[in-house]
Amino acid sequence: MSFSVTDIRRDFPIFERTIRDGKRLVYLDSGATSQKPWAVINAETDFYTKHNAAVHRGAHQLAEEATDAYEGARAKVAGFIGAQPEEVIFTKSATESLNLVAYAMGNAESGNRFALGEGDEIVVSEMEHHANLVPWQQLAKRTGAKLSWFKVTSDARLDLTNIDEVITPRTKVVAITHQSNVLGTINPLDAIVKRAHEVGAVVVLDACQSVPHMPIDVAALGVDFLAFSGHKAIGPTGVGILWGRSPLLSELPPFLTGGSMVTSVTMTDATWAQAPQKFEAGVPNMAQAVGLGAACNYLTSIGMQAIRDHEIALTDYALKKLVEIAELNIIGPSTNESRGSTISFTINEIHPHDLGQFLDSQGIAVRTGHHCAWPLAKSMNVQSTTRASFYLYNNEEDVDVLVQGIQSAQKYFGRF
Amino acid sequence: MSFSVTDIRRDFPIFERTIRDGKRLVYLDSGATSQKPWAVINAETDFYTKHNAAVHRGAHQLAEEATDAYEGARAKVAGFIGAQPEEVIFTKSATESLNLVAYAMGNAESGNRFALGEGDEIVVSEMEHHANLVPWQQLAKRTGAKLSWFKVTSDARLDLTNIDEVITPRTKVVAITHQSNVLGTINPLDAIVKRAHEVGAVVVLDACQSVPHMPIDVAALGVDFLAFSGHKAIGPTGVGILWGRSPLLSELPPFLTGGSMVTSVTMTDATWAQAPQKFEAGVPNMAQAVGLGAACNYLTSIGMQAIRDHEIALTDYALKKLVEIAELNIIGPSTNESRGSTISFTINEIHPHDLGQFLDSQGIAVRTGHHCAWPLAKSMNVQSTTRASFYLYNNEEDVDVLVQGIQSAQKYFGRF
Amino acid sequence: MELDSLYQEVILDHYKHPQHKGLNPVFSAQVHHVNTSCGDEVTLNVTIKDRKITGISWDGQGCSISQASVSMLTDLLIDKTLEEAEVITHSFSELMASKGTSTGDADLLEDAVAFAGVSKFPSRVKCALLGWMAFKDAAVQSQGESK
Amino acid sequence: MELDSLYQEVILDHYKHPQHKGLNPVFSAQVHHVNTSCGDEVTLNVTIKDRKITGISWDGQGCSISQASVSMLTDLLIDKTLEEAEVITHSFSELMASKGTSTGDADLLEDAVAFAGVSKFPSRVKCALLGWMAFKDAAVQSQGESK
Ligand SMILES: Cc1ncc(COP(=O)(O)O)c(C=O)c1O
Ligand SMILES: Cc1ncc(COP(=O)(O)O)c(C=O)c1O
Repeated sequence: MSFSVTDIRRDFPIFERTIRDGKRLVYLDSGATSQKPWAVINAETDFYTKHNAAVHRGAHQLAEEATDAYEGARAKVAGFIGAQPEEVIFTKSATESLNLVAYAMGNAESGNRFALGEGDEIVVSEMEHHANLVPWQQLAKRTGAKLSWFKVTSDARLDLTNIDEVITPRTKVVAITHQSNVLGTINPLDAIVKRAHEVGAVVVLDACQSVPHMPIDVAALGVDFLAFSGHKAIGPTGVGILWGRSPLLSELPPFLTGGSMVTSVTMTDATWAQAPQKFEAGVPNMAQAVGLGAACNYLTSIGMQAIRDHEIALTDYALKKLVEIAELNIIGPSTNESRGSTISFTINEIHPHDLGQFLDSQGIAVRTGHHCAWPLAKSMNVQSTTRASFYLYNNEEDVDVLVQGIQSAQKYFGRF
Repeated sequence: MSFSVTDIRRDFPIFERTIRDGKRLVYLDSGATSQKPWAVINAETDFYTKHNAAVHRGAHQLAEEATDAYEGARAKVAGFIGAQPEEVIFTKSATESLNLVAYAMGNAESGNRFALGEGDEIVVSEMEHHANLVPWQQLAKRTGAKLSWFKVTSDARLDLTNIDEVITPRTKVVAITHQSNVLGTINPLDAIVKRAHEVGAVVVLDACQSVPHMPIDVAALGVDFLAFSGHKAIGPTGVGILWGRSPLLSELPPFLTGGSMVTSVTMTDATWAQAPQKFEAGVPNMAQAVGLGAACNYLTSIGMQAIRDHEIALTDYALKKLVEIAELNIIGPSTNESRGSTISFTINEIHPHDLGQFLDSQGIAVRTGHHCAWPLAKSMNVQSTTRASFYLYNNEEDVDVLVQGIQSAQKYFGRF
Repeated sequence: MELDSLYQEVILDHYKHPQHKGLNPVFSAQVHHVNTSCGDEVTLNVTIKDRKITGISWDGQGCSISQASVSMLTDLLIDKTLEEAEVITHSFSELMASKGTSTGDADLLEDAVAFAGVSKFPSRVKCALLGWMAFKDAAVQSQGESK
Repeated sequence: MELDSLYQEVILDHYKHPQHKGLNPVFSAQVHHVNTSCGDEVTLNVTIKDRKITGISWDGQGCSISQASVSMLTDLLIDKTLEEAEVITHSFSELMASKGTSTGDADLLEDAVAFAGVSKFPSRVKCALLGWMAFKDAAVQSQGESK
């Protein structure tokens, strides 16, 4: 097979190090952040050592090269998600991307399609990461709009049975996650997009956990805005993406203001440049954008469908092995339908934090806690879970080590 | 002398490349962005290849190491500007830092000391970079507050003669630049801070052009908030700093909301963590923070006073040489008193853009245009200037090459 | 295994057999603290009379370290004066900040010296301190009220 | 020197001796365009009668490339029909996008083929196009009005 985890791992230098007393690193925390291949690290280094200058500004060769590198990265990211370059905005993170839309809507004056006030509604879901929940709560507070939400069913799916009551003619925006960072659930978008557009609302997709793991074509999804973070997609830290449809980006007011996003400025007033510049105030995160471009190229060279297939197979294997463990409860879909490779679980009698600590002593990196989705934890009736999340550099051996680790932990903590 | 530009240049790999047809790179655009030493580039690489994980979250060794690296960087930056670590907030840029304060003030509810409304006033100056002007214009529009400003005198200084009329008992915030990115003027802060505090206003300092070039001690300055960008201080792109006094950070509402900045979240409400976490939503720009920490260490190892002294000497030399050129007008103080090493000028008959292009053909990188300070250009009665800005890696030879370049340009464009 | 220095037998024992767990409805101060990074929580009901801690009861959810630590805290602080409690609390905080360099003052901390190993795991120090921070808060509150 | 391909004699000549500079107060459309990255600006007063460009006058401030380009534009477009102007404008835009691979259509562009060298300097293409973008705008505006 052309998909070789052994080969891929060689591209990721962190796997050369060991954990604790010489244990092999079994990294199962890509849901929090992914590891980086040399291609990405070197792209940043190359920018700093050869082409570093402020983009869009200088009349000199370095500035030209920096601009080419930066705009070239924008084109790569656009190609990666099936978008046009001018629809792709570089932010610092998905968190900023989502806040950007929420604050910019808050800046819209009446008459603008994004303007919100009392009587308007904002829709989210119970399975949102705080980054796609709190900004909308705050927007609701600032504007007087009402926040409503989809519930999560007991089998860890979005409850869409009451979709017509949740998304109403007063709904202006539906902000929803593509894949839950806790449950692994992949949400069906068609019905949501259809209903939202029917009532004239825009759909903002939190694609943090989907863009890194499966082929994404924004045109096919039908959503209006999409946000993701570079660092979860083998890209650098400090860079995120907001994609938006061109006509919407034209109408949306700006968020951060400052240099390079204006057409003219007087002491009391300013006018705005076209998107994407309108949303990129100041000297941008150039090296990180370039690194993200390299990440997109790397992922494309492996193949996003191949990565998705690999993760499906790995999830199959992992679910099968995990459900065999006594006292282990999967928090999320226990079948492999419409789900990503993020698997959360609890173990009776062992608190996730203690389990995580034990696994760490075996070289296994998992995440424990509420995973920045507190309302979801409450609705699933758990205080905390252990989460293993897989990526292109994980294989069945990693699953085996995890399973053994859990079993050893059960022995370790069961000793009294 | 211990200050050796030759030695310093060896630490900055970009000086190994050449420009156009093999010309030596004479980089005089550090006012836009600075070059990076290996120490900074390697710090980022080291983070990615050895310690990369999401900070503050995981129960595993990589997460612990990443947290140590990130919080260690915060402590380094704090030490660099004489602050406490918990007063130092990592942002993506000075532009974000300044927007953070402006938006957060806009979020303050009545009763909060930062709350603004009609009757309140915001003070800026005519020499602000758009990043420290447009966010305040927008805040004024959103809240109904009035924007007023200090004018610039014909000798390129802040006109403080009417300080008591500009800063009034209704003033809530004074946002001012420490050093003009166009004129080079260093503004006297004592009178402004005194008057602002007298009327109960806070002072926000745009220190983009000062922190990289001189010793800064926030306690001694007396201001309340201070913003700067890493990339102008030999640090990575994609990282900036907001410093604020602890009690003020406690009272200031948050700006970006999302993960890691909350203490609890329900579907409709959230409560906030303490600063600095309150202002750092999401997985932060970890590698860039670490790189900025390395930059602070590098600058400290050279010595900020030594850098300042070096730049003063270089500015002396450059001013003397430049004023000898026929038809050249310095836009900014023509003496070396209270000024940094940024020198803007115009040349009769040669448009800055053409001059910049010619200098580029000689390997000299300068910046031309309005330098994101359009109102200042208008008040100085110029449409555009050429700006040479110096840093620790420049020397008198660079000045000589610039002067020769200008003279050659005069011949080149004077040939008809 | 270094893990054993973290999960001392006495700690796991308190975790499985927590002392004074179950909230007493009578108290002079009630506090609820949450470790926001992991969600661990503890509620303390503290009764203080004439600067003496006559009772602490608690409820909570969380990892073995956070829960065992509250349990031991109750054993240590009940029947102490506020002054004595402050000395013990201070000593425990110092132990937690020691990064594995201290073994703790067994006279003051008794069984709680078992937490010495936690100080080597920076991400767990917060767990061990959860109950102690809550207690500090409760002490301040009940003093405020008695004035 | 590659710079010479940018600063052709005819360009600098137009810069120093601009054609049709000075705004004619009579016009069918007036537009003001600014190159926001450098501040260069141009105002065009365009008069169109029966789809024929009978007059263009202008004023502006900026670099030699932007100003010479407007000057040549007036020479090329005055007395042309809107259809002819569109062909010329399109040809000029293509030349600017050619990254140094085209020498330009001398029959259509006449002296303006001197801008071929500009296409090698991506940051200057905007300068050369400033007046042409303004003209496009003016043409659209005056058509709108004549309807
Ligand atoms: C004085 C001043 N303020 C603010 C900024 C904005 O900094 P950044 O673009 O890094 O956010 C700059 C530089 O562009 C500047 O020179
Ligand atoms: C589903 C989801 N949304 C949003 C975020 C926030 O992303 P970031 O912290 O990179 O801004 C994350 C990750 O933390 C996530 O998993």
